[in-house]
Amino acid sequence: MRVGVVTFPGTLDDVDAQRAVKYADGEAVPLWHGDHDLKGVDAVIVPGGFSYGDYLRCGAIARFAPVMQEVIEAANKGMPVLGICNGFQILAEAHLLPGALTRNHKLHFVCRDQWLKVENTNTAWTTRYDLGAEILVPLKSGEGGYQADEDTLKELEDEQRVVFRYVGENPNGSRNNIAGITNARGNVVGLMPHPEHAIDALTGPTDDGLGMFLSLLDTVVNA
Amino acid sequence: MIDTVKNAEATPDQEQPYKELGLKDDEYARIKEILRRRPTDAELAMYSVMWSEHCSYKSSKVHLKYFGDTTTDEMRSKMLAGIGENAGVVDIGDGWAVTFKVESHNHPSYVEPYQGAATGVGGIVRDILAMGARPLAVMDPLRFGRPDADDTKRVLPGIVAGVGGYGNCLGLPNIGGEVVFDESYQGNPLVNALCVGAMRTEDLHLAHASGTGNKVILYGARTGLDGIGGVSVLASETFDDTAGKRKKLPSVQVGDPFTEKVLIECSLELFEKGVVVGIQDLGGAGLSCATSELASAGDGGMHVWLDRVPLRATGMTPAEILSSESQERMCAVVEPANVEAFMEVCAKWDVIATEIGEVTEGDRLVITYHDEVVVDVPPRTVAHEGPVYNRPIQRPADQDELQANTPDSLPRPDDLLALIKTMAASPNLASKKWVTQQYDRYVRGGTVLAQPSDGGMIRIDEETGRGVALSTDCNGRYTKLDPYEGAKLALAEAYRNVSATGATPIAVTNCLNFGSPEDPAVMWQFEQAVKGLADGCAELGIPVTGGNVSFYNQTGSTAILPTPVVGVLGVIDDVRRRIPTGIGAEAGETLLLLGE
Amino acid sequence: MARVVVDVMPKPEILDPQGQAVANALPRLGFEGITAVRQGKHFELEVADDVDDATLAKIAETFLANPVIEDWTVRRVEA
Amino acid sequence: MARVVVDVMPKPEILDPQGQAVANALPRLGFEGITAVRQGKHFELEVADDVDDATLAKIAETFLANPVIEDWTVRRVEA
Ligand SMILES: Nc1ncnc2c1ncn2[C@@H]1O[C@H](COP(=O)(O)OP(=O)(O)O)[C@@H](O)[C@H]1O
Repeated sequence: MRVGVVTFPGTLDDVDAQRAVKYADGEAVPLWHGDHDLKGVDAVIVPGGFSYGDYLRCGAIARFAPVMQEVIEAANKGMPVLGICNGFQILAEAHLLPGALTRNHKLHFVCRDQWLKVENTNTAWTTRYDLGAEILVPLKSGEGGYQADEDTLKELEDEQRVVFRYVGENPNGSRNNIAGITNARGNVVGLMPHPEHAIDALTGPTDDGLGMFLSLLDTVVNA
Repeated sequence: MIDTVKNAEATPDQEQPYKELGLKDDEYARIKEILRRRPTDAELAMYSVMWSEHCSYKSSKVHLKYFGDTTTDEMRSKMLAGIGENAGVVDIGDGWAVTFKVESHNHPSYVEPYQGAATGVGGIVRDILAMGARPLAVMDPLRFGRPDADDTKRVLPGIVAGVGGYGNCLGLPNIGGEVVFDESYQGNPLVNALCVGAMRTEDLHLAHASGTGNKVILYGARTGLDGIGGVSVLASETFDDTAGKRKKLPSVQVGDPFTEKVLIECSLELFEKGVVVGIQDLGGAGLSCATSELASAGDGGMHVWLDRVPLRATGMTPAEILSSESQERMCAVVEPANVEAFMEVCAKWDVIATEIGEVTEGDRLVITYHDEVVVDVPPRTVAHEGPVYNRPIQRPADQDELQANTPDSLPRPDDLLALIKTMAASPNLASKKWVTQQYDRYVRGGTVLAQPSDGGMIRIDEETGRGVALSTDCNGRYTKLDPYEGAKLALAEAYRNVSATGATPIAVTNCLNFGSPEDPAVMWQFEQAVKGLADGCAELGIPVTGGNVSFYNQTGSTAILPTPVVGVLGVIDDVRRRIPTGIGAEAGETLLLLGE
Repeated sequence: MARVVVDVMPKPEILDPQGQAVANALPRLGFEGITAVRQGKHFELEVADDVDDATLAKIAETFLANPVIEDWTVRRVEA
Repeated sequence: MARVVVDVMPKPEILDPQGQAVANALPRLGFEGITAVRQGKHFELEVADDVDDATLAKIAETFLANPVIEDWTVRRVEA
């Protein structure tokens, strides 16, 4: 399994995403923002950070990067794509996922260990989880409030496209406690919390996040 | 008109605003003696910032010497670089070297809390980077006035957001720090920032400019008007001509963490490619500091073409360009054959890089501006041979009275439970989650311990699990009662905190925050604290590898509590054997109290 | 050269925590009579004369604002 | 009720990383001819009629803007 991990100037969690891929016995392939091809990878992770500084709006500049044009094209053809935190923001800006991420309702950056409920185990990234399972992973973001209009929210709920939901107090004002969503096809997933920081109880709260990368392994092997 | 060396020679009696720039009469006289003429505007700007307390350590130098005097060869055995370099470096085994240092950004954070704190983090990170290391984590010892005071309400949220905003965006986990409230910090909060980084021992880079013909390259952000006079309070009249009527120059720098993140990655790639001879970060005193320190530490002279410096503002004078504190800039010395490779790496990262100078024969630092010489000085006199003061020292008259007033006179509580509740709820003991929750402690995936642990711990080597632990501590109230013992206590506390994680303490850094050195009582506190810290280190057998002094922390004539923040670094062979804080998870475990 | 101002505001139906924080703070600071506050972004662009209104609208629509959550206006302030 | 607009901009001599990021991105997105961009904040306030200009100026100066690094303007847009 070869998994591309995109690095924009300002990306921070690329090393962590690469490590997570290795923990799942995959090969991490670095992709640079200026690249015009995906080097034959089986899947792509758009990791967290502050791409290009995120000064305008999170992900607003990154979505125009050359490598993103390739990612968008591949995603539309069904390649598994995972956006974590800033990566989720970028996928939303790129319209691969609906809605937008806005400033946390309490206006502070929030770093904490967050319980999530797994609500869809049919995506390319979540088959290893039990439906309804609760997992504990870090959340660390200043603009993680998920917003979408009523129609979009209804569509997401009706089609079970909410993949993860916050358990307990809503950390950032997300509509319907949404932490992560998928596209209609189930190959593209975006979430604000960081599964790649929960792959080893030594450096994370748990290893609950590893399931996402192992799920991908299944998806790629079965493809 | 630009004040050139020629012009200075022709107009020896021209009045100069040296006092407004913070220089004393005799200091100005000494500059004239060194140069055998009056300084140009640009030279004056350079000397005044470099001879400021902040850059020259003129009041503290004679005391800091004691750290060196008390460090034995055995204590020094693991030290690869110590006092005198950008940051201390210690050998932690397996071919790894670790560098760490604390810096203060107290005054800027009072003026503009967010940006002051943010650029404080930015500055210390560049110090670590300049040693050739990858910055790996930050810590932030903070002090505020009373929690309910208006000024605390103004500065605290901004400072915390600034530390977080910059560090989070740089991708450096925050693995610890302090939040302490005391009335004495009202109007003068303390913002100390620590950064720790690691490198392979063979990659250590010291800042110097050697090798005639080598190029001096400035890279990173453009130079603007921000931060001019941050160090020495450049009076605005100086560079204000009535026609131009420039607004009062702000002494506030604005941080751009994205640019710094790119600068880090770019610099690390430059080190890896082996295209750098020497490197220096630009912090307080900007180019004045970088050029004079590089030249002073090298074995030749240096020529700088100031008009080549990429600017962000129009019409900047040479003096302004030299003293600008624009952030996110570095200066490298590069062999001519490597310049092309250097530029390629910078282009990859979209970092502006400009050849602004060259290492020359001889021993002068010559700076030209459009072919006119505006600076011609012996660099050592700017960077390393500034004034040294032996300031008067006087034990405060009320010290005995203060010490006589012991807790014995306090009433004994009879309701212990109520007392515990009161204590748990007091701001200094209550949870600091409100602060730490705004800091990313996970980024880079190497954080093994962070809040609420006694010490932070990061993994350095993913294969072997080798790592380091850090803690910073200081109790200003103890230190006020007895500065010598107080500093020792700070050291002992940090040492214990590091030991409690399972690591073995090996090195010490510090940030000595005090009031005005012109107050003999403050100087006494300072002298005592340095002695206490140094003697404590000798007893424990671990060296002070570097530090920082911040004087003039006071509101009116009232000094802050003497606050010698001590940082201890420990090493652990395998972070999997760390010891987390907290009592065990299972019932029936035994609780032991160690010590007297 | 022309100066162009682009204002980007959160859509009325979207939660605006920043504006709300300002509105809540004002009475505490002793300022009465401000019943609502919304906070957005203000851009000032220096634009070459040959950049037409359609291009400016496109910049605002595709880049400066995110139409999912934001509205925008463009105006030229100097000739 | 009146609508009041307060624009807050970084002072010209202060680094504006946000504006710079936008300015750098525009050519990459194929938009030429934008030579400079500065980014600030835009506030829209609903204000009772008895709030005078001096009060509005004070709100802008002491609260909405940080005069150490920012300039501000206030204007009433509707009666
Ligand atoms: N309190 C201190 N204890 C030990 N060394 C110190 C102390 N303060 C400063 N130093 C050392 O003095 C040297 C000069 O500091 P420098 O790095 O030039 O200061 P700055 O970074 O503040 O400009 C450094 O090596 C620093 O480690």
